[in-house]
Amino acid sequence: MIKLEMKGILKEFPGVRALNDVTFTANKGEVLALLGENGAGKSTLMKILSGVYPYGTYEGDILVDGKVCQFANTRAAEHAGIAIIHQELNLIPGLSIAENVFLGREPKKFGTVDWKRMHRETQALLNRLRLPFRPTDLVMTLSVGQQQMIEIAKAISIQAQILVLDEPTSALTDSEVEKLFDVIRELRAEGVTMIYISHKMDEIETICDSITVLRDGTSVGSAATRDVTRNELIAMMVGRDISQMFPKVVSEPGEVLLAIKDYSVKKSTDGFLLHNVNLDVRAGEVVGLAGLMGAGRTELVMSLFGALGLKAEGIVEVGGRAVNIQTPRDAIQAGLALVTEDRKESGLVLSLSVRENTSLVSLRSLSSRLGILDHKQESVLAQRYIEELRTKTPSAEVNVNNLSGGNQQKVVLAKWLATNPKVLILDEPTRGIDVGAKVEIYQLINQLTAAGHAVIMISSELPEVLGMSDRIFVMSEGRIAGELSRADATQESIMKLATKGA
Amino acid sequence: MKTEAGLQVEPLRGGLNGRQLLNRYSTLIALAVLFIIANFVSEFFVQPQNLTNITLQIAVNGILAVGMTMVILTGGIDLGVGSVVGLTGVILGMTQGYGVVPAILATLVCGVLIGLWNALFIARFNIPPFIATLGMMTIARGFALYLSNGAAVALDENKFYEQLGTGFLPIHISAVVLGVLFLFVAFIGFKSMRQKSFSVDSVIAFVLSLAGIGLFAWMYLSYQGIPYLVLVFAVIALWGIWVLTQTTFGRYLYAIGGNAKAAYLSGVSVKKNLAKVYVSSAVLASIAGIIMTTRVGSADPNGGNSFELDAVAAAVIGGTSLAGGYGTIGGAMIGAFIIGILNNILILANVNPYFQFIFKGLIIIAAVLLDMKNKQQK
Amino acid sequence: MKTEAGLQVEPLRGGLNGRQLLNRYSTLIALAVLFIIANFVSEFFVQPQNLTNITLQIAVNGILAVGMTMVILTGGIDLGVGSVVGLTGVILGMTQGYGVVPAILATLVCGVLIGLWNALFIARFNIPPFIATLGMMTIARGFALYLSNGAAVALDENKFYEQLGTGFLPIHISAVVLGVLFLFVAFIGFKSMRQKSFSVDSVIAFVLSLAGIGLFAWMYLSYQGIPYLVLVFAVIALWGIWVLTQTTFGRYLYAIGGNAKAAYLSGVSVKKNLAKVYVSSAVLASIAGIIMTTRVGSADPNGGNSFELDAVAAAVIGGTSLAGGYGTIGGAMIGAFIIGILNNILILANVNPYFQFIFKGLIIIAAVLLDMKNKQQK
Amino acid sequence: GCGSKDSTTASTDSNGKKKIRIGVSVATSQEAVYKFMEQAMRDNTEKDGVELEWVSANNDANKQMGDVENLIAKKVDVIILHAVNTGTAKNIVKKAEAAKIPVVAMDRLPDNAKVTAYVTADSFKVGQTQAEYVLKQLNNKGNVVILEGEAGNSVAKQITDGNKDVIAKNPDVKIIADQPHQGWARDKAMATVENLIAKGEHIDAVLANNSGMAMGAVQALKAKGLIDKTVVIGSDADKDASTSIFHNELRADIDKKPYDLGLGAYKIAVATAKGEKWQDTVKDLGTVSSTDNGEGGKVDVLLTPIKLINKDNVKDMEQRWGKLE
Ligand SMILES: Nc1ncnc2c1ncn2[C@@H]1O[C@H](COP(=O)(O)OP(=O)(O)OP(=O)(O)O)[C@@H](O)[C@H]1O
Ligand SMILES: Nc1ncnc2c1ncn2[C@@H]1O[C@H](COP(=O)(O)OP(=O)(O)OP(=O)(O)O)[C@@H](O)[C@H]1O
Ligand SMILES: [Mg+2]
Ligand SMILES: [Mg+2]
Repeated sequence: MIKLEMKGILKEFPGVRALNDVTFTANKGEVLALLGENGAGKSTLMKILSGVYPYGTYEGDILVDGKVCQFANTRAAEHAGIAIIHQELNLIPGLSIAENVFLGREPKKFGTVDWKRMHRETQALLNRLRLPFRPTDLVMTLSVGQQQMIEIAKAISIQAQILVLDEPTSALTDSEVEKLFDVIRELRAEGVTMIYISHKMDEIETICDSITVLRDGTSVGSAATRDVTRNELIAMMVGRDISQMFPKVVSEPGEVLLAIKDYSVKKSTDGFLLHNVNLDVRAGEVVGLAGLMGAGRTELVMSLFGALGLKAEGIVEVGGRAVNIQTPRDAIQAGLALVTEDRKESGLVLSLSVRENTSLVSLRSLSSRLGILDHKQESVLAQRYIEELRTKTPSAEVNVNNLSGGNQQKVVLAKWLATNPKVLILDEPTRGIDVGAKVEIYQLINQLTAAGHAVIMISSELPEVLGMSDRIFVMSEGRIAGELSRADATQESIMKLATKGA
Repeated sequence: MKTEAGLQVEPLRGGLNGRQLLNRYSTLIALAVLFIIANFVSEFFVQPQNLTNITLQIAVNGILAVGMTMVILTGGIDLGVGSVVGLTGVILGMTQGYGVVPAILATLVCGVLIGLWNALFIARFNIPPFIATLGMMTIARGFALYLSNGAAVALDENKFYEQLGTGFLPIHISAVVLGVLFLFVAFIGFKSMRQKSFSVDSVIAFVLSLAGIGLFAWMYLSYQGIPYLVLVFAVIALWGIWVLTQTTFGRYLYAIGGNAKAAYLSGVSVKKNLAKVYVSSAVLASIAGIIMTTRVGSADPNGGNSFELDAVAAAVIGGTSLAGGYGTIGGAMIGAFIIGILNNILILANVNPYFQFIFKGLIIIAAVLLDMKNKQQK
Repeated sequence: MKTEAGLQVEPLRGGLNGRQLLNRYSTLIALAVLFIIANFVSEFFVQPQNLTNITLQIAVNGILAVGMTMVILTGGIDLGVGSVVGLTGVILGMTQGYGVVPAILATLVCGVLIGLWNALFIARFNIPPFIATLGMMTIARGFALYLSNGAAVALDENKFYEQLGTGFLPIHISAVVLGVLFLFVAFIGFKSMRQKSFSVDSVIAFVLSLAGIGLFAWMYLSYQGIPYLVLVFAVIALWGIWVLTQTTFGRYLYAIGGNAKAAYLSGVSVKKNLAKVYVSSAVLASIAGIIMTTRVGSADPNGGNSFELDAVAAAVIGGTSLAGGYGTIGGAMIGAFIIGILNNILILANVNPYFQFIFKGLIIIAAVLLDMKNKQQK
Repeated sequence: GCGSKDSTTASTDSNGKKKIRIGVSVATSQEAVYKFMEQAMRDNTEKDGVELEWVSANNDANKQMGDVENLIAKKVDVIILHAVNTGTAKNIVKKAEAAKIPVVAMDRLPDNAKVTAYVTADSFKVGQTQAEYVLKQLNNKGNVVILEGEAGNSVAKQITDGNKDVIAKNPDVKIIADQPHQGWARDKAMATVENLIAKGEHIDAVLANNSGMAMGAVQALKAKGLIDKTVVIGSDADKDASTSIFHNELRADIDKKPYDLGLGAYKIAVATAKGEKWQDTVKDLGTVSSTDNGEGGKVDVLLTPIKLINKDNVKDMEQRWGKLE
């Protein structure tokens, strides 16, 4: 039975046609995957469905249960039984979990907020999702993944007939993903129609019943999941064949470029954030850093980079020389580069152009000793990296805000490559990036190691860690739980170490 | 506003309650310290008469700070309130001939219109609040001067205005009111304690607020009772606390200030709520205008000059973040008291008037510094 | 600042140049419109003498707006500049006995110290700039009053101060200077055109700036030459443009205002650059203080009162975003001209002084509205 | 320079048949008294064929400089200058001088500047008169409070100096507080007096720099039931204050006769523009004398009388304010 139908959807933004005649249907009680490259128009389509772009700003029809719907705002879509979990977190950090879950729909008693009921219902939701929080906990005390779970709780609480999940797992741990899938299965059993957007093919195969693929704002095909192979899907998405997902080139490791010995960071008087970490990376080598979310991987690299703000003990050697890194500036001078986890929050200056972002770290070397910029050299640099990384942008002068996720990530990479670092640290470098761009980034990593750089790659996607690393360190609770060689590493062996002691 | 500090001191997970505690303390500690210093500075400080005076003197700033806190919570600012105090005072003075109720209504309507004007530009046309209300600051002052022709407008002999401005609620009624207030706050506090499942934080807040009311009771009852003007102020402050803690409107203000986009996507009507908050602020400024006019017995078209800065200072000293999303009316009231006590002791201590400027600037910085330090404490 | 508009109107990809164009135009259009209106309002307006006067009158605000723009670019604000103008004027007056150079040095040192003080609290202790500089506003005023004992300090007869404040560069030298400036701007503009590969945007900017210099040349050369004071202003404005477009420091200001965390992680020393920018702002305020003192011939301890608001208005009218990250000195200069011409025509048109307040408020809102509208044009 | 020649020719041209154009630059128009100065001039412009250019500097010396530049650019014949600050007007006068435009100083005499004439009610004298009245009421002993206007304002300073000049000669009179008030604000003045009362200070008299602050003091004293025991005196005698005197609350006030002051300045300006001797035209407005103004040399002064207003003669104010009730 057809629950939802979107017909001939056309949406234009000034200067771009984001959607051009998209049509798809979803049945009652089915999980439909929406696939497509970055910028294919998935989120835009879902924003139309959920009333973010109101009726009148797009062309085409939305049919729910065969009836045409014209939503004036998100509230109207909610009334029609449509809930959405947006790609970006949409929580208010200073409010409690309960307040966030019920934002805009607070239960009221005598015109005032009925706190008791709100907390009771939130607690019930939290129990259902098996989340160990209290309704009064502030959202800002939660990790990104935990916040994403709250978003899911919020969407569920609407008790929608149609639930859209736009990349819900990009910040979730495996166990959280499992919890989410359990919930999805329950909802499916209850007859809820779900639209699931993700760049992770494993997940799609696990949870989705059917698939619709978008390319350049057009729907290029639909199929039942069991009827298509992964390669067919990828070809449909990117318009070409990707023969090898992980084009790993194993090169001969050289000298040790980064060595960390007995590295510890105290959280407070009682506990350690990082405890006796020992780790080394050689030239031409990719070292994977695996672990569960909250294992301390980000803390480790941020601390190494002088950006954690907590005192560290231990020895750090870069290129054989002991260094004392207090600020990111020291780290950059020592030859480190860090591509942070969240490109929008800490990677890019969105108000600046591609050129200006590319040159930001190496600006000092692009200027005279008195700090006067050499604009020509700067432009050359930006242009060079646009070409080398094949960044899709109209020009170097475009605001970086206007690029798609994958291309933004390339700008971040360009920024760091321009410093010619000895050791490049990548924290979740492919989060939220489509398959095509992922492969390009993997190829880039290969080029780097071939040129004698050392790479540390943090990733929560085990296939990626397994596919790209020469050696893998597994972290658990701020310690190194073990080291695995490429040959020994399997999903099971990593998970075993990661959950050790947890 | 934007420094790298945010990086280094991300909130500890779970440890927040402890921090909040320290945080709430910090402003109270500042107040307590000032209180103690004031005690040493002058023996007259802790006398009921002087304490009553202080509450009279901060009433106007306190009322403005309630509105300002709400505005700042949304990430905005209202620089126009000082001029609005001046303008509405003049309007009260000029319409007094029509009777008390019409005059007060006219004044409040003027406040509503000003608020709507601000809201039009801020919510509808997305003009930065700083600019929209900066414009209003000049415009309202111009109207005040134009309407009054630059001259103060005296209030005619009128029992109501006189009582409102300078009268006291008779002692025994004051006692009853304070008693009721005590019970009310106890009730609200208890509800909030329960809501927060009796966290240390909430229990301390409960005890402190009851102690505070005790102090007020002592000072009013051993002098002449509660001034009517302070009564108005207290009602407004309680209204503000109620709005921010008990109504959806209040929640939405925090939500808009915390993340306007998220609030919008959650179906919160950002424009409508922004409009409401700027109207509230302007109406509170009109009430402040009425209060001030009845207190001094006449309306000065130049009155209220730079009051907006004191109101912002009160809010920020009280822990409200200028970036929006964080803050409480209770904090702002403590902030207003800090500023009021400071002004009071500088005069009690006969400080060189020029140094008073310097002290005031230093104290504002120090109070916020204390707050910041505590927020960063690990 | 925070409304949902951001959602609905995200910048177009690729279409940016068109938008930027409109954007840059919007303020210029406002200026042009004002210019034309002024022409109708009074026959005196386009006379060289009057135009020269306008440049004299906006010099102080223009200098402050250069510093203010830099500060706002980082997402901050400097509310202290008005008082600093007053204080540094007094310091110049009080140290004049030691000779011109020591006195000016003392004044500049005072500016540096004030800047460092602000930077200490803002960059080191993370106090919101609004509060830190609000404190400075009061503190500096207190010192100005204290040092001068509340009385104006007259400048003694002195050729240097007199020339600086009221003198003109002789016509023929003025002609040479304007010629050199023309060539310089042509050179810079050409470089920037080439850098932007001769986009329409850059060509228009090039033509307009040369036309602007032509206008200035006409007005100065057919009156008495360039006033020294305007020369100082022009040098500072050009310095500001140079810093923001040609130096790493300038670039870092944009980066810090755009995303302080990303800038920090990219090795930008946020604290150091913030310190630099607040020191720059305070030093520019001292220069403004010197300029103003020599212009009126004596230092008023109350001088500069509320100048900070005009400086912010100039910056924002000129397209600088109060949230940081966007803005140009050129825009701020146009903003300063709009305010200056407005004041000028209100007087030329004999507008009732009370209405002048109202007009001024309306124009500030209208100018920013125009800017916003254009930014949102689809 | 060559520019100033320009303007002289222009003004002589207009001198022949056209109207006389008088530029008036006042420090502020945000106080009622300045309105009367303006009124005095406006009442006569038609009769004399005079065109007024009125500008107000909002108490900003820098803006006043610009205002006067604009007046010069408009080629007025005479400028009446009500300086923001007596200390900060020298260059303004010089500017006018360079353009060969005579300047009549009104109420405030720019230090060391060469003005054509000076009309004043003499703020220093106002201060002295206030103090003399108060001392008489107190029998030359007691505690007095001075409520000063804006810190650093030259009028505030002169009145206060006048107060102190007289008080200093009476060792039994003690100034227990001398507090400036931002914006001459009455609510701030009220708070000051309240705080002093709470401090337990015995206040015998309050001398306020203007009527507004005096009314603030009255209000505070009234609330504490001390109004009958305290002598409060203000300056400007605005409507508010006159009414209060009528009701026996404010004890006295000083009328600076702003209308006469404005009229005096205006008549001098008209005479100057016509190239006539002004001394005779203003005989009935006050006394003509001269004063030494440092580098400015001798300056001719028209001293308009000031008048102490108290219960006995407050009825006289009704012609200005209408019925007092
Ligand atoms: N507000 C907007 N203004 C202008 N263009 C937009 C806007 N939002 C999206 N676009 C453009 O519309 C296209 C589709 O974007 P959309 O966010 O829907 O992609 P997506 O498929 O969700 O990509 P991703 O996988 O990276 O999330 C892109 O070209 C994008 O640049
Ligand atoms: N600023 C901080 N101060 C103190 N403790 C922190 C701070 N930030 C995080 N932590 C704690 O440190 C631990 C590791 O955090 P984090 O989740 O960033 O690790 P991670 O392994 O990088 O995980 P992810 O996969 O999410 O990047 C967690 O227990 C977290 O609660
Ligand atoms: Mg998307
Ligand atoms: Mg991490």
